[in-house]
Order: sequence, then C-alpha cells, then structure tokens
Amino acid sequence: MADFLQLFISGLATGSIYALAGLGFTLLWQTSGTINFAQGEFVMLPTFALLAFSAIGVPLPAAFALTCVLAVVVLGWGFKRGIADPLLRFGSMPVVVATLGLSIALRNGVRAGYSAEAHPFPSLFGDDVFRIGRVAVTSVDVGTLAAALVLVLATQAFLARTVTGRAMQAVAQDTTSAVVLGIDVPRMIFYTFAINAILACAAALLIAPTYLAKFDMGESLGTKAFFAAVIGGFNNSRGALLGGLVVGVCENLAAAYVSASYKDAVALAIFIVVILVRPQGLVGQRVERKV
Amino acid sequence: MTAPVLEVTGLVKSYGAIRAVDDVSFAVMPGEIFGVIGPNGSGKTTMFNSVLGQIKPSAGRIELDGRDITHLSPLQLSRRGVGRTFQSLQVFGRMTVRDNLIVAAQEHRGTMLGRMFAATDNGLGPKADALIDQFHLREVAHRRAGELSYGQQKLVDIAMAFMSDPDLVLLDEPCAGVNPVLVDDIARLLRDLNRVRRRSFVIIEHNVDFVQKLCHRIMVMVEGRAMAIGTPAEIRANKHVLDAYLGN
Amino acid sequence: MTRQPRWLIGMVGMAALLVLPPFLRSYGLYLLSYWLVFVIATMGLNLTVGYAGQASLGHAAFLGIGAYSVAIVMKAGCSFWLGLPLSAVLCFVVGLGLGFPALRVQSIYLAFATLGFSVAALLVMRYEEWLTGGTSGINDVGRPSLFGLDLGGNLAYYYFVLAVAVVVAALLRGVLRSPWGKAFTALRDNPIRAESLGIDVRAYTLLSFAIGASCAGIAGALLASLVQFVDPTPFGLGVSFTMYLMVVVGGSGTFFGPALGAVVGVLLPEWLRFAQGWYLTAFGVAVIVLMLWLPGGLLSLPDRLKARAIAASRPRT
Amino acid sequence: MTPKLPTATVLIWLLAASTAHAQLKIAVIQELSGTGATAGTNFKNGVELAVKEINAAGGILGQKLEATIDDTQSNPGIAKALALKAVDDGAFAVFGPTFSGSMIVSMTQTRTAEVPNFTGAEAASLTQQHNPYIFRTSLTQTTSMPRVALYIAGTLKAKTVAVIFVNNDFGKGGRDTFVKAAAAVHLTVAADISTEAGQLDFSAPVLKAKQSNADAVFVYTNEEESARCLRELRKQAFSKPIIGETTLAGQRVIELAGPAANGVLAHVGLTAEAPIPAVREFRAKFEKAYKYVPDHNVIKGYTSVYFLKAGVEAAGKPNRVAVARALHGLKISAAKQPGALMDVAIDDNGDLDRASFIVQVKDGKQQVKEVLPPVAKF
Repeated sequence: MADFLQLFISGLATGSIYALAGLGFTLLWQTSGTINFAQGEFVMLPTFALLAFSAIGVPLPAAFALTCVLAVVVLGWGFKRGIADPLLRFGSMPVVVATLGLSIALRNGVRAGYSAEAHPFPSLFGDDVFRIGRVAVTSVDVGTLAAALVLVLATQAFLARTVTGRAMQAVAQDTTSAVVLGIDVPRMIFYTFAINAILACAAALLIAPTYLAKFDMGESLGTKAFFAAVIGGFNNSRGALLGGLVVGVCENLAAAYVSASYKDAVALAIFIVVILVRPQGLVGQRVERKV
Repeated sequence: MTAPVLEVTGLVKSYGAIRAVDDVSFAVMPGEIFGVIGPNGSGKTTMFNSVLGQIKPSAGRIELDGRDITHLSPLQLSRRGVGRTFQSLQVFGRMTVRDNLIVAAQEHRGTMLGRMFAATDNGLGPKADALIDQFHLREVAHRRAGELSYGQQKLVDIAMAFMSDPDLVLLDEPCAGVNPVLVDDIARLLRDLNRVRRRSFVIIEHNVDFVQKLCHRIMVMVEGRAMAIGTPAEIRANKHVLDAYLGN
Repeated sequence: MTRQPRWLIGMVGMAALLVLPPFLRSYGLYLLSYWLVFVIATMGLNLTVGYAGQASLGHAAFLGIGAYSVAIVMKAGCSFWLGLPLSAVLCFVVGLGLGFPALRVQSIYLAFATLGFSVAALLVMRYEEWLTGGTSGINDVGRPSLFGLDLGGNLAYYYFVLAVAVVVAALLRGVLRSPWGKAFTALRDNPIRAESLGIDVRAYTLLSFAIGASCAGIAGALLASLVQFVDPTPFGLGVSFTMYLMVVVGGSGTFFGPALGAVVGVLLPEWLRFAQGWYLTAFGVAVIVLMLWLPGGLLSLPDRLKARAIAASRPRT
Repeated sequence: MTPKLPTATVLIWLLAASTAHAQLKIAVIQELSGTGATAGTNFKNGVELAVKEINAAGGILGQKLEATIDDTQSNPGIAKALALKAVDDGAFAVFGPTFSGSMIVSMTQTRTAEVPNFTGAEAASLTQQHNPYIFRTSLTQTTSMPRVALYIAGTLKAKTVAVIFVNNDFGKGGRDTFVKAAAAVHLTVAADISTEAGQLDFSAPVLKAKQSNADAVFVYTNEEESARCLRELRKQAFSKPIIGETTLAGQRVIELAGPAANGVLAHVGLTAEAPIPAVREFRAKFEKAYKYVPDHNVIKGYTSVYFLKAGVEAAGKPNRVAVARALHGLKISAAKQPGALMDVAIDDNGDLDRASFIVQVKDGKQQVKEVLPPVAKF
C-alpha cells in the first residue's frame, strides 16, 4: 500500500507537469483553433531565458517577470502575428506545418546557439524530502502539484469570473456571435496567446528543476502534454489538469505493475479508451456533429 | 389505391425536454410533390434529417415502399434510391461541375473493386452531360464548383440529387438565396423531372409562392407539429395556418 | 493551360532522373535514392491526407513496418521479392486497422490517435527484441537481384528504386483517376454530403489509410535495403511529422506535390549543411517562410502566378 | 553537354587531390541533433580542440588537418549518406558516428574505401568483424563491465544486484554486457529494469529496485536520467551501494543531481577528473575554450585525433592503409604523445586497453578510490 501511494503521489507530481504544459495548448485551440506543435518548445525557451537572466545575475523573481514580458511579446504577439494570423484562414494544415518548422528551428537554434547539454535549474521549493509513514515526498513534488492546481484554478476563475475572461470564452464558443455581441475578437484572441505565453513561463519555472533545461526537453513534454489535454477534454481548461494527472499516475502504476517497457504507451491506451467511450474527453462538453 | 412511397408515422425527435419534432405523420404518394412549410425553427430540417438517417429519431416509424427504413444510415438510404439536398450549399468545391455530377451517382454502378478499375466517369459521362444541359450548366461544366456563383452552385447541388435516378428526392430549401428568375427555372426543372418516371419529391421551402405553384400537397409544421396537411387550396383556406404565419 | 507545362516539367525531371545519375558520386546517388524512397512514402500519405482529407501523423510507423518486414524476411533466408509484397500487404492490413479511429473521430483527435499509433509501433520495434533485434537493430540487410541482374551497386539500386517509384506513381495515378479518386476527394471536401450520395464513407476512409500505408510499406522495404540496416531510430515521431510536412509543403492533394515536398524534407537539409550547426534552424525557418509564402504548398505557385497575371491584365476599376 | 561532365569531375578530383597533398582532410560525422546530440556534440568539440592544437603545433608530419563536421541527425540512413560523402571527398580519416547503429552502417563504407574510422560507439560487435579500419576511442562495455561486475561482487561483496538501464542503443548494449559479466562472477541480477530516454519519473524503477532487495543497484542511463534516478534513490532512502559506469559519476550528473550524487560509486574510464597532470591541463584548456567541463565524450573525441597523429607518425607517411596497419598493436605513451592523455594500447581488432578507475562522489567531487591497471604491459 505504501508502495502504491508512493507511485501515486509521484505520478501526481509528474502529471501536474504534463498538465501545465497542456493547459496553454488547450486554450490556444479553444479560442483560435491553433494547433501548436511547438508547445513543448514554448516551455523550453522561457527555461533558457530564465537561465540566461540568472547567469547575468538577475534575481529569480525579476528574471521571471522579465521572461514573462519577453514571452508575451515573442511567443504571444510574435507567434500570433507571424504565424497564426496569416495561416489560420487556410485551415489547420499550414499552421500545423509552420509550428512543426518552428519547433525544429527553436530546438536546434537553442542547441546550436546555447548548448546541447542539460543544465540544472534551481527549484522554487527547495529540495527537502518528507516522510509520511513509509511514503517519501519531496517539496518539489508538493510544490509543483500545488502550483499547477493554483494556476489551473486561477485560469479557470479568470475565464469564468472576469468580463474579459467571459468575452474570451464567448469567442471560444462561437466567434460569429461574439462579433455580433460587440466583442473585440482579435483582442480576445491575442489575450489567449498572451496567457498561453505566461502559462508557458510558469510551466518552465515549475518544470525545469525536474525536467532540467535542455534543448530537446520540449519534444517529450509536448507529446505528453497533447495527450493529457485531449484525454482531459480539449474544450475545458480543467481537462488538461485532470488528463495530466491521470496520465502521470497511470504511467507510474503501469511501469511498476504491468510493464516498464510499454510505459509510454499508457497515455495512448487511455486516449484510445477515451475516444471510444467519451470522444469529448473526460470533462469536455459534447459537440454535436453539424449537418 | 396505390401505396405511398414514403410513409412517416408518429415521428419524434427530442433533445432533452425539447421536442424538436413532435409526433409527425405523413405519406408521400408516387409521383407526388409534397411541400413542407413552416416558420423558422419549426422542426422541418430536423424532421428531414431524422427521416434521412442523418440523426436518430427518438420515436416513430419510417417506411419506404412499405419497408421499414427507420434506422437506416444515409448511405443505405441513398442505395435504396433516396436522393437529397441540404439546406446549406453542399457541392464539392474543388471538383469540376461535371465531376460533381459523376461522383453523385458513381457508387450506384458496379462493385467497389470494379470501380477501382473503371473508367474515370464510370460510364456516367452521357448522363452527366444530359443533366448539365438540362440545368443550363454547359458553360461552366469544367470549372471548379467552388468558383461558381451561388445560384449556379445551387443548381449543381440540385442536379447532383438527380444523377442516380432516385425514386424519391428530398430537397431542403432549394430556392434559399436564389434570385427570382432562377427560382422559376428551378420550379420548371423540378416539374419536368417530376413528369418523367413519376418521381416523388419532398420539398422544404420558405418561398410560399413557389410551394403553392409546384406542390400537389403541403404540410405545415409549427413548433415541431404537423399543423395541417392538404392541397395548396386547402392550406390557403386554413385559418390556423394563417395565424401561425402571421404570429397571432 | 497549366496542365501542359506541369506535365512537361514532370517529363524533363524524369529524363534528368534517368540520364544524370551515372555522373553522380556515391553520396549524390545515395541521397537521390533516399529522396525517392520518401517520395514513394509521401505519395501514399498524400492520398490519405491530401486527397481523402484524413489527418495522419503516424506514417513513419508504416515505413518502419515495411523496413522491418523486409529485414526479418531476408534474415530468415527468404528473398527480398517475398519481403516487398509482404511489406505492402502487411501495411495495408495495419493501415485498415488504423483507419478505424478515423470513423469515430476527426481532425485533431484523429491526428493524436495516429500519433499514438506511431509511438506504439516504435515501442514494439524497441522492445520486441526476439522479432526486431531491439535497439541494436538488424544488420546486413541485403539488396536484391532481379532476373540475374545484381541490384547491389549504388547505381543499379538507384534505378531499381526509381522504377518502383514510377510504378507506384502510375498505380496511384490509376486509382486517383478511377471513381475511387473522386470518392476520396468527395470524402475530404464533404463527408456528410458524400454519404448522402451513396459513397461508402467508412470503406473509403479505411481504404485511404490502407493504400497510403502500403505505399509507405513499400518505401520502408526499399529503405531497409538501401541503408542495409534497420533500427528503430528513423521511425520515430519526428519522421512522422516530417512526412506530414513534406505532403503539405509540396502541395497536399496534388499529384506531384510529394516529389517536391520530399525535396524540401530530404534534400533541403543536406543543401543547408553549409550553415554548419545552424542548418536545422535554417531548415525550420525555411519551412515557416515557405508556409507563409505558399500556404497551399509549392505546387500552388502556378495557380498563384496565374491569379496574379489575371489580376494584372484586368483593367483597374 | 554530357561529355563535359566527366572532364569536370576529373578536374575537381585532380584539384582535390592536389590540395590533399598539403592537408589531411578528416570528416567528423556525429550525432549533433536528435537523441544523440549531447554525446555527439561533445565528441565533436573534443575533435575540434585537438585539431586546433595540432594545427597550431604544425600539423601531422607537416600537414595541417582540415576537419569537416556533419550531423547524422541520430539517423543511420543519414549517417550512411555522410560516410559516402566523406569517402567521395577523399577523407583521410573519419571520426564517428557514436550511435552503434549508425556506426555499423557507415563503417561498411569506410572499410570499402580503406579510411581509418574512429568511433565512440560501444557495441561489442563492431570490433568483432575483423574490420581493419575501425578503432575505438575509449574502453568499451566489453572491457569495463567485467571490471564493474568484479568490483560489485568482489570489493562490495554483493550477491545480488538490481540493474536500471535506459533502453537505447547505449544502455541496452551496456545492460547486456553487464548481465553477462555478472554471471561470470556469480552475481545474480535480482531486478532488470528498463527505462526510457527522457524519462521523468523514476519512482517505479527505484521502487522495483528496492523491492528486489538486491545488495546493490547498478544504474546505466544517460546524464539527465542518471540525475533523476539518483534523486529518486535518495528520496526513497535507498540504503544499498549505488554503482555506475562512467556517466553516473560524471561532473554533469553531479551538477544536475546535487547532493543526491554523494556516495555514488562508479567505474570510470578516462575522465576529466582523473588525477593525471596531462588531464588537468587538458581540462583547463577545454574549459577555457568551451566554458564547460568536458565529459568522457569530449575526451574520446580529443584523444582520438591524437591516436590518428600517433598512427601517422608511426607509419611515417600519410597513407591511409599504412596508418591503419600501424595503429594495430600500437602502444601510445602519454609521455611522448601528451594528447593521448594516458598510456594506451590499441589491439588487433581496434579495441583499446588502458588503465581505469573506481571513483566515489564525495561533496560533489569525484574521488579516485582505486586504479585498475590495463591488461597489457607498457
């Protein structure tokens, strides 16, 4: 039982990492229909920005603030104006390919321009180990999970409670009606891109101590985040969190009790079950097929 | 007394507590043009889609030539000789007009495997050309359907429904968004097509004038129910219908 | 109007592919063969993605299944000529299977289902050591001979791959010109309307996956024999993405698109090597720029030019 | 048009041949992107530094080295293309690739063209095919794993061991060799745990290792995964000895794992922490040029260029076949060839023999506990 709990809690911590990366991905898809295959790189870049700022002696909170500003400009505004806006009207294919190109460019750019090595990254939550009974928990695990929860709930609250948030949701559900209602649709979409960029920075700050800053960290992170998002429900922000946690925990349990080799297939297996039973995702709303 | 081509009995389609189609029954006779009118949101299109297997009816029975077709898919219905058009434009924009017509009937000829080796028009070229001429589409026959004007696309859309020689055709607002001259054209075409081979039509239409002139019988739907069924003259004389349309 | 020049360019290209290779050195020959292998695979994916409109991000798995089939069959002492059709058939069957999620979900969900399939196939290649040799792969995959003609040499093998590519292209051309081709296009443009016209959407969806997969299977078989070694690394997600990229960049749903797309996906990185450590960054940027310039792919350029010419010839109002 | 082409080719070839007279072209074919990027980039940096030094000192037998660097994208298909390119361009020697699969493919080409090929790849099979042109750049798993197994069974007196390995070319090969070596010294493998490259969560593998109740755990994964695994071992309070091979006690892992690396034991070949003046000097030079601590892959790349130098000097002329012949059975003494860093012997298969170390991490530093002498005598 202690073993099971150990795996379960570790899985939650890992799952919250997937969730953090998946959350922004979901948001972008909801409001603008952008499928961002560079999402993993969107977490990797701020990680290196944070490292670079730290290297020149900027304290972490200031470095984080600077990175957020930079990310909103580059990964938010720049990405929207440079790639999403010109391509979205041609359907999803060109955007998918452009973001694939972007991920190749970013990954290899950081590799060639900075380093091919993994870099240690300071943790916000220290590195203490607590023992509750026979279960060991680290402050990083607890901190990441808590921060992920807070971020998801904050995003959710922002979308549901504030005027801007509700306008953004209106855009997500029906762009045409949103226009009729007098909502500034392009601005709302920009907000989504900005929030995605900030979430990526937050994810970078939380993930990097475990994931380590490396040019290709986005590769595996991206895939897991996508699956987490789809499993949880693509049109619901809580979905990414639930999906991430489910994947994280199930992977651990499968690795321990089923087969360590096929651990990476766990996300896929859950995904297949989900699309067969609840194609809208665990907590997503059902969308009727339009005739 | 001939048997009806299409017989719908007690059709219900509900979404939660809302009954979009509420206990609708009607029959369409061979060679009959049957009109369906009603205000927006009265459940006409939902009724259509339920009959055509696009959505699952909650209750009721649908018969084609006396055989139960209630739970058949659109594909199976097409194979049994039921053609249809959709409320919105539904042509294949990146194919030429002629190819649109050919693809509309090609699956009714030969076997799946046979079609892989068949000629590109699957022997439907002459028939497509005949319809192209009948619908006055000769000049645009080799243009991509997506590049045509709305009215021309509408004509292609309707012509496609007739390519496979269906016995029963259901048309959802064939005149919506079409200019008055073309409306008359469409009416004439449908009347011609009806005379040959005694085809039966069910037509949803807002253009009351069009329906009055073309249809043998008309059903009025209001709030999911069939309020009245009768000849154009009977419907014209029906006070309830007038009230419903005028919103009293 | 645009038809003739396009075919003319195709013929000139073909002639070049026939005449020039004897003057190339082994690196050039190998790259051309490698390119052709990906042209074959991408032609298949183009049928699935471009013509039938099904999102598929798992095509590298079929390349892998094809490659491993040939390698395993040849290691068991059987002929390449048994392995090649086996690859095609096996991929056809597996492709049918992968089509099933497509009957239930579309667009991004389908993309992830196929992506997941790619991951699963890779895991099998890596962990089922008894069959695939695991991470150390299968070495010494031979090259075939045909009617006593040895295809082991780089030039001979190149012509063999070229011949297969031409045959596969001709077959695909046949399928696309048959009523099937129209059915695929109808499926892509409007599945609901297609179904109401009696087009068996289920059957054609599955077929589009299966045919696309079997092309990749053939390509995989050729790849195994070209590299003469098979291990799981070239069949990962990255390659699935790249293949999708090649289809779209070339011009999805166009017949010659894959040939151009594979130039971008296979040859462009090699040409960019002068940029040293930055060459893949340059490649990524090139892809983005290309998409921004021609969202419809390289083969939309003639249409674009034509539209511009028409716009220019029109008197301004 | 066509008759001109061969003439042009011949002309280019002649030109190339004439420039080759003044320079030795070496082709560095490495994993610079994709899954092997870290190892490949380090190897490449090592080669670059050595080339710079050798050229600054006047080259080999008066001929300067000219290195071309190409990326295999960690894909054997591309590696083969690059090997062909190197051969086409008349490379004097090829350095790489590091992935065994890519190496298997490219060494066939270099063998046909009689080009000496130095590799950082580990697979035992590479040097067992009597390919006279292949040379290792480090002790391989075949040499090091028996030393590890012997240390675990002998010095640590363990009866059982849990193995955590990464299922890639490097980890799987090492695991196979280790299991064989363990059997030879009657060490039972109590748990055989596979992990993925890039794996994030090591709680399940560590739990399995604990549950197996083995006397020790042998961890054989890449740098980042090693660090994560060490952290998890510490977290779950794993009390038995943790043993690794080269990577586990590397500077990078120590940096990434923090205090969790303390106490780790490892067998290491030649590393930057080796208590040898030449190595210290090399490390200082490298850190100055590249701003980071060199790992074993850097050393592989660096020393291999000096192996080539020793080979050419032993052959007395820049002839590929002669150099390959001279390298077999060559003993390179660090006193005469400082760039080799340590005395090393190359055997008839192209395998290396060299001293190695057992180290332990204390306070974030590698400390040498034991020096294991080479088999051959110098």
